[in-house]
Amino acid sequence: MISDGQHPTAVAGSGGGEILPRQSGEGGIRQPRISLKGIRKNFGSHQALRGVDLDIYPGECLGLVGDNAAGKSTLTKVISGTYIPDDGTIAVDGQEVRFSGPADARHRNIEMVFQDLSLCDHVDVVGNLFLGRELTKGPFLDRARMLTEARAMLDALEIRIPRLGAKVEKLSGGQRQAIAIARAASFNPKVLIMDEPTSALAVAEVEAVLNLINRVKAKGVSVILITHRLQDLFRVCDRIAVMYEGTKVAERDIAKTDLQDLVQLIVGGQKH
Amino acid sequence: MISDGQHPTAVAGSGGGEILPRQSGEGGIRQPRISLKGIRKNFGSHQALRGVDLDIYPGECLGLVGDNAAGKSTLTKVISGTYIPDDGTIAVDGQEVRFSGPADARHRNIEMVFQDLSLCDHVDVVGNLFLGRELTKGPFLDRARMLTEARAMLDALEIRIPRLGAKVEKLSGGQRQAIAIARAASFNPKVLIMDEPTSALAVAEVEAVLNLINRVKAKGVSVILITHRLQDLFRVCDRIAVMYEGTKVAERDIAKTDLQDLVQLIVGGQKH
Amino acid sequence: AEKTFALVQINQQALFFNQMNEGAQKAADAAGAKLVIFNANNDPAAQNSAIETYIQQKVDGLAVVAIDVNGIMPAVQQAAAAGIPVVAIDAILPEGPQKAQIGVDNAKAGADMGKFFLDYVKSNMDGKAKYGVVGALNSFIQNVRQEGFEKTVKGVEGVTTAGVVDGQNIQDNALAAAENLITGNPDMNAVYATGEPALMGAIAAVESQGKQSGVKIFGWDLTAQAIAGIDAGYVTAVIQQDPSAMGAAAVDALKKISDGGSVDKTISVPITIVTKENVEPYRAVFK
Amino acid sequence: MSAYTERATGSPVADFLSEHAQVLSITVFFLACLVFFSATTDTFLTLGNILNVVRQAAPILVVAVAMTLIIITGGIDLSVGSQVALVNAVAAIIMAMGYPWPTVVIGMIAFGALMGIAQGWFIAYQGIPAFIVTLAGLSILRGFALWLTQGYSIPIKDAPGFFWLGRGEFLGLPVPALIAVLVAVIGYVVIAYTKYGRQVVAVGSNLEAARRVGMPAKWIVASVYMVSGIACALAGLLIAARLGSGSSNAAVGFELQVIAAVVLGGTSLMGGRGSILGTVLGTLTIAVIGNGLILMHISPFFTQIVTGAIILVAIWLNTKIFTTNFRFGGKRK
Amino acid sequence: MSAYTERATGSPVADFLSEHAQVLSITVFFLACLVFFSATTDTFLTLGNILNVVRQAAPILVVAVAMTLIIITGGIDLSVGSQVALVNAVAAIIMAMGYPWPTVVIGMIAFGALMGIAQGWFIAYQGIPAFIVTLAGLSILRGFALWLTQGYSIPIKDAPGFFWLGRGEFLGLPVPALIAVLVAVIGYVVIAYTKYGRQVVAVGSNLEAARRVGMPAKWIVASVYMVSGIACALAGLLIAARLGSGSSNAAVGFELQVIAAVVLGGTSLMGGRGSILGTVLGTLTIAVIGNGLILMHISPFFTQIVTGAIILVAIWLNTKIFTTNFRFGGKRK
Ligand SMILES: Nc1ncnc2c1ncn2[C@@H]1O[C@H](COP(=O)(O)OP(=O)(O)OP(=O)(O)O)[C@@H](O)[C@H]1O
Ligand SMILES: Nc1ncnc2c1ncn2[C@@H]1O[C@H](COP(=O)(O)OP(=O)(O)OP(=O)(O)O)[C@@H](O)[C@H]1O
Ligand SMILES: [Mg+2]
Ligand SMILES: [Mg+2]
Repeated sequence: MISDGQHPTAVAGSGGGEILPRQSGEGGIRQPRISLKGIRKNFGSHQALRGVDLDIYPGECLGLVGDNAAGKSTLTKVISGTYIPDDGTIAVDGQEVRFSGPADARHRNIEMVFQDLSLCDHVDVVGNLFLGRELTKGPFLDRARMLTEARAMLDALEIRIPRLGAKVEKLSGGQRQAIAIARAASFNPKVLIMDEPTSALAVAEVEAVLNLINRVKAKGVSVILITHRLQDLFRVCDRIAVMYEGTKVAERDIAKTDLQDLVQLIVGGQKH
Repeated sequence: MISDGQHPTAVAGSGGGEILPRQSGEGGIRQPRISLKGIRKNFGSHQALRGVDLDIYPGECLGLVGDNAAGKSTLTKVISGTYIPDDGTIAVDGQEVRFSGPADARHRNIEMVFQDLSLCDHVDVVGNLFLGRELTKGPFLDRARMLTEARAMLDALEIRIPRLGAKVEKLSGGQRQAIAIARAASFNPKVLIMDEPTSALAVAEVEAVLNLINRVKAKGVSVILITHRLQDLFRVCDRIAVMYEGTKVAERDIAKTDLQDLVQLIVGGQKH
Repeated sequence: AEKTFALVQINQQALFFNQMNEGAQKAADAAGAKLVIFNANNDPAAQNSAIETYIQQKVDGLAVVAIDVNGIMPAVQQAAAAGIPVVAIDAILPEGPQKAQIGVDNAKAGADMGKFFLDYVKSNMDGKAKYGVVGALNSFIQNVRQEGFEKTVKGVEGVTTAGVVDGQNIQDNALAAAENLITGNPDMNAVYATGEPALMGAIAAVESQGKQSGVKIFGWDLTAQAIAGIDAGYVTAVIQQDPSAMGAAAVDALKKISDGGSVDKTISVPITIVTKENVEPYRAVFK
Repeated sequence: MSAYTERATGSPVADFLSEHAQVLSITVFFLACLVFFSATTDTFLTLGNILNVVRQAAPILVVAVAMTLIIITGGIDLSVGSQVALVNAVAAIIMAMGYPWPTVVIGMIAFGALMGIAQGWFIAYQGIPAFIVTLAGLSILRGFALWLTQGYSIPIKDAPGFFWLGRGEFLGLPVPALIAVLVAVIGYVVIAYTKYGRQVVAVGSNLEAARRVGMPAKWIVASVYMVSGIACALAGLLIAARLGSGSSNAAVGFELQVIAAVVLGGTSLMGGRGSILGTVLGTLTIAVIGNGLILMHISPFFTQIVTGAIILVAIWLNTKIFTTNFRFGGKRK
Repeated sequence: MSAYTERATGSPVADFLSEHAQVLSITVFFLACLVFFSATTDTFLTLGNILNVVRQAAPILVVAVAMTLIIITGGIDLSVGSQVALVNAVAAIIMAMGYPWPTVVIGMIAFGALMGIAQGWFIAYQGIPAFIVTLAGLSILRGFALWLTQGYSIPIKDAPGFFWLGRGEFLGLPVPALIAVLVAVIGYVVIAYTKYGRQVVAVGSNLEAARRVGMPAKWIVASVYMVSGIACALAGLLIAARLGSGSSNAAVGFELQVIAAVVLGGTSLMGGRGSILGTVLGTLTIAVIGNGLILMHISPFFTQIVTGAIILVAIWLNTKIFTTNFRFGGKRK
């Protein structure tokens, strides 16, 4: 859909998009797209993350679950460069990196849907979709092209927003969330992190997001999905990591687990 | 739990609380707790609500579902006095009322969990729980009592927040939502409106909220639950109203519907 | 030991005060004394605070240019009680323990300018004049100057007024006010400006409106622009005080008193009405 | 069971009105002022007077456009008056040293940019509130101007080209007004149509979101102060050219005038929302009121009272008219 | 598989430090100023001088406490200087008419409340930005003061009881300082321990949320301006009693001093966060710097530069020290 722009082709739509290399099967040496080692993050005296190791491979969807305040959002913000970890290393495609900010991560095609959405309330829908990636014609914004492409991006998520010129502060919770998802998914991410992307969405829109995840996975994108709707995990995820109080307590292949098991793992620590 | 305060006893806890009159069964004349007729609300040129009629009876839980931007939040904000409708009438216990603001509705024990939570980021957890209902000792805040009672309120929702003196801006999404729920549920509401209360909650906490709803229903509280997790509806609701583009398009008794039917009703209009 | 005198000043935005500071500094250097200067930035309470501070520091003498002539008195009394001599410059203080009053009688000087104006109108403007005033209502001294002038010219046959505008003692505000005064009164042919910022504003306004031939300016306090205006002819007369002499006189008086001597209760520093005829010697001061 | 019907598409006029309520309100008020002063005084509507007003408003307008950018980012610049005074003084001093005026103009603009970026660095990269930094700037820069001039006002001589900037006319219009209009047009285009403008709005609306999408958020914040420094330099030069002198006494209280003009034009001090058109109208309104009151021969003791009261009452009436919900045909029960 | 372990409970010291970083930072800076001036001047640490400083700071402190409330609600009051001047002038005029001073004091405080609530009404009930309303107030009220006094200063005579308010001592301490301390203590208690204080914070943090939980949000917003009016009346009376005269020139530039003191004390202009303790320290810091520079005989041309630079550099160093993440034992790789 989003084609011949200053930015790579979008993946939200049905067509287009380069095909990223997929994982080379069980037998070969799988190189993780992202590899975290011993990530720690404190806020004041509060240990949000207490040393987390995590690998995400190309073309897979990793479900990240855990109790409230377990540190899921914090961990994914570390991956997207929003927080700088106090300790630990991040490697992208085997190469160790130090993000100095979200711009670094975005340059490496790591995109994230934030739990708080991170929209600019005073900017219109189109502007928010293209935030930080404005299409320009010379020094000027290319409003016409952004408008048509925005329409396409939203259609792919089956969200209806009548006036794309409306400020996003006026929109309903679900519409806002859809915009945040469309923004992250439409610019050829290599890693797509979604922090509770479907929490405010209605049934049809949730379906659309799950379909989107399966579609981008097929193109080799690594997806990290945080959600509290455990059933959804089984529709899209290949692997599930469970967090508890700032640590990763378990990892499961999707085939080797079920709802009951996951619930056990999530609340596990409470049974003492 | 919250006892002998300036405010009525809380219902979040297990014990206590006056028993409100329940609906008098199918045979008797059921007097709706809240009755809306022809509610309209425009924002600028946008018709958020286009004439909605709705009755809610004592001791029942009404599920309110619909597509994103259907007008669910707007409708419930009308009931809680946050928005003044452009047209239409609201009757509480058969008596027509005109709310001039949320304070009026709160005086009639109508409580709401807002989709955007409506917390004061710079106030601590205890302060947010008692916002607008501060316990006082003479002219001063009774911090000690608020602290103990806050702890009890949160325990009833099975949420763990280590430092109740922390500012809520520092908390995780789920923790914030739990605070908003505890605030609305703890002061003997007669009508409890919950706008997507479980969207950011983990499994155990969702269970706690559903249990809470069943518990307060049993005491005669009318509950309005907006949610996109349709399965949850079947665990707590007695009746379900479906909204579409600012109108109510259907109402179903829970016994006479199923998931498939609801999905059909919600997206119905799209099949054209 | 070396004596320390303090000069409590109104502000440093007008050249007048800065020249006074210079004069005082020179006199202090000559007398082998140390001079410290405080700038109150137009806040009367700040002047009192400064005096109180200097009392604590036990300076040997205080010179004040008061913003609020009544309000300064408690501080002056405190200083007197602490045995520190006080002299007042320019703004005239009410009866009190101050040792001397130095400066110009602004009311009288304003009236002198009024008389000069009337003579000028009679001899050069056919006895007909409509004048406007660019004032600074927030300055007590300038209000006195305005009143002295207006009292003199009021009711004189052929002289009418176009009113007062407030330049707030800031030259760009004075400029805008004066421009509006000029456009609002096309028949106005004279302007009286009560202080340096007002005069600067009036001169620039006349230039920008191209009214050099139609409007005569009378005012206070010379500047380079005022001299240029006198040369060009549209600035008719400017009262030039001798702020530097005032500052010097104050320091000399303080020196004398602190050495045990005494001074006159009023030390008057004369003014000059500078016109084309006598402007020459001032060119050197304002290059 | 109701049929599934879509909402009617709303009238675009109503949307337009409610979205631009603030600018419309100041427009109406500005026009009201024009009509009132035209009716009550003879001189107001003369060409000479109108040109006067726009010439006087020019320096404020130039700085107000930059201030609009700053306020959109949620910041504030209290040091504009001091920056103007310092540029004003330094320009006169350098010209007195004999440098040609075009060099001085270019040099001063660079100097303005430098002052601005210095303040911007503290604000954006060091995270000190803009209010504190620019309040310190207000004090420091005015102090430098005082020190450099030693309180003297420094005459500018023999620079007709330079004076033309402040007093000249071009096609019958005052040059400073033309410069101000040019600045305003550039400001409008930048905010509405360029990527930089979008970034400014985004930073003001949600700094963290702007950072998260990879915008150079700190740099953008710092840059608006640089823009303001440049605008102040321009305004300082205009004032110097108009007064024919440089003085540390220039532009005292300028910051409040400028901010008042911007806020009157509907720009929100909370950031994220602002309008250059509103700023232009706000500036002109204040200038027109000042001019009109003098033309009406209001006693100077009353001007402050009347100016304040007019602005307050006007804003008040306009909020009443424009910000209530628009309803066409509908009526409240 | 890892064991399920709970997070360690953090050190309360670290939490305390990071929560009160702003107040700590101004405390450290205040102490540094004290040490510096004690070391460089003989007079600074004398009892007389210290009492002087607190007496001089009293009016600013009184108004700064009220301003803290206003800024916590996310508002601002630019009219405080004008309110002080008007009360100052009116009080002198009425006393010159022969009314006894206690009547005048009570009357003026009522008058202050009235001015405040009038501005608060426009802000809270009419939804006009506080900046505009109080800027208009700045102009209108100063205009009234100017008009009433016609630019002259009005002496207050023969009111020893009244003068005692501004100059007297009680238990060896200056009365105005005692009044200011009392006001600050009340302010601290109100903010930290009363329901009203909680409402003020809530309104500033999230106005809509405060409204939704049924707080009288508009009234709370209006009331802080009333508090400010009362504080201004008190400050105006203190200044009148100290100077023994009323003048429309009183308290010029007061608003910026007061706001600077509040912001320096760590209160956020965005609302929701503020500290009376910080305000007290901010006010004293500014007063001490002013006093110390006089004692050090800094040339008046440099005072402005030095004051501004000290404040800026201090805030800057302190943000560096206190707002980075605290780490005990840990080190960054
Ligand atoms: N304050 C407002 N100003 C303008 N338009 C609004 C406002 N609030 C809501 N709307 C519009 O009203 C419509 C209904 O919004 P509402 O929030 O009620 O939807 P909803 O059913 O709660 O959706 P969701 O499931 O996404 O939360 C939307 O189109 C929205 O854009
Ligand atoms: N900016 C911050 N400052 C201080 N503490 C924070 C901050 N962000 C997060 N925390 C704390 O870190 C912990 C982890 O928060 P995080 O948001 O990562 O949880 P989460 O797993 O995403 O929970 P949820 O499911 O509720 O969204 C929480 O205890 C939270 O209070
Ligand atoms: Mg989270
Ligand atoms: Mg909603």
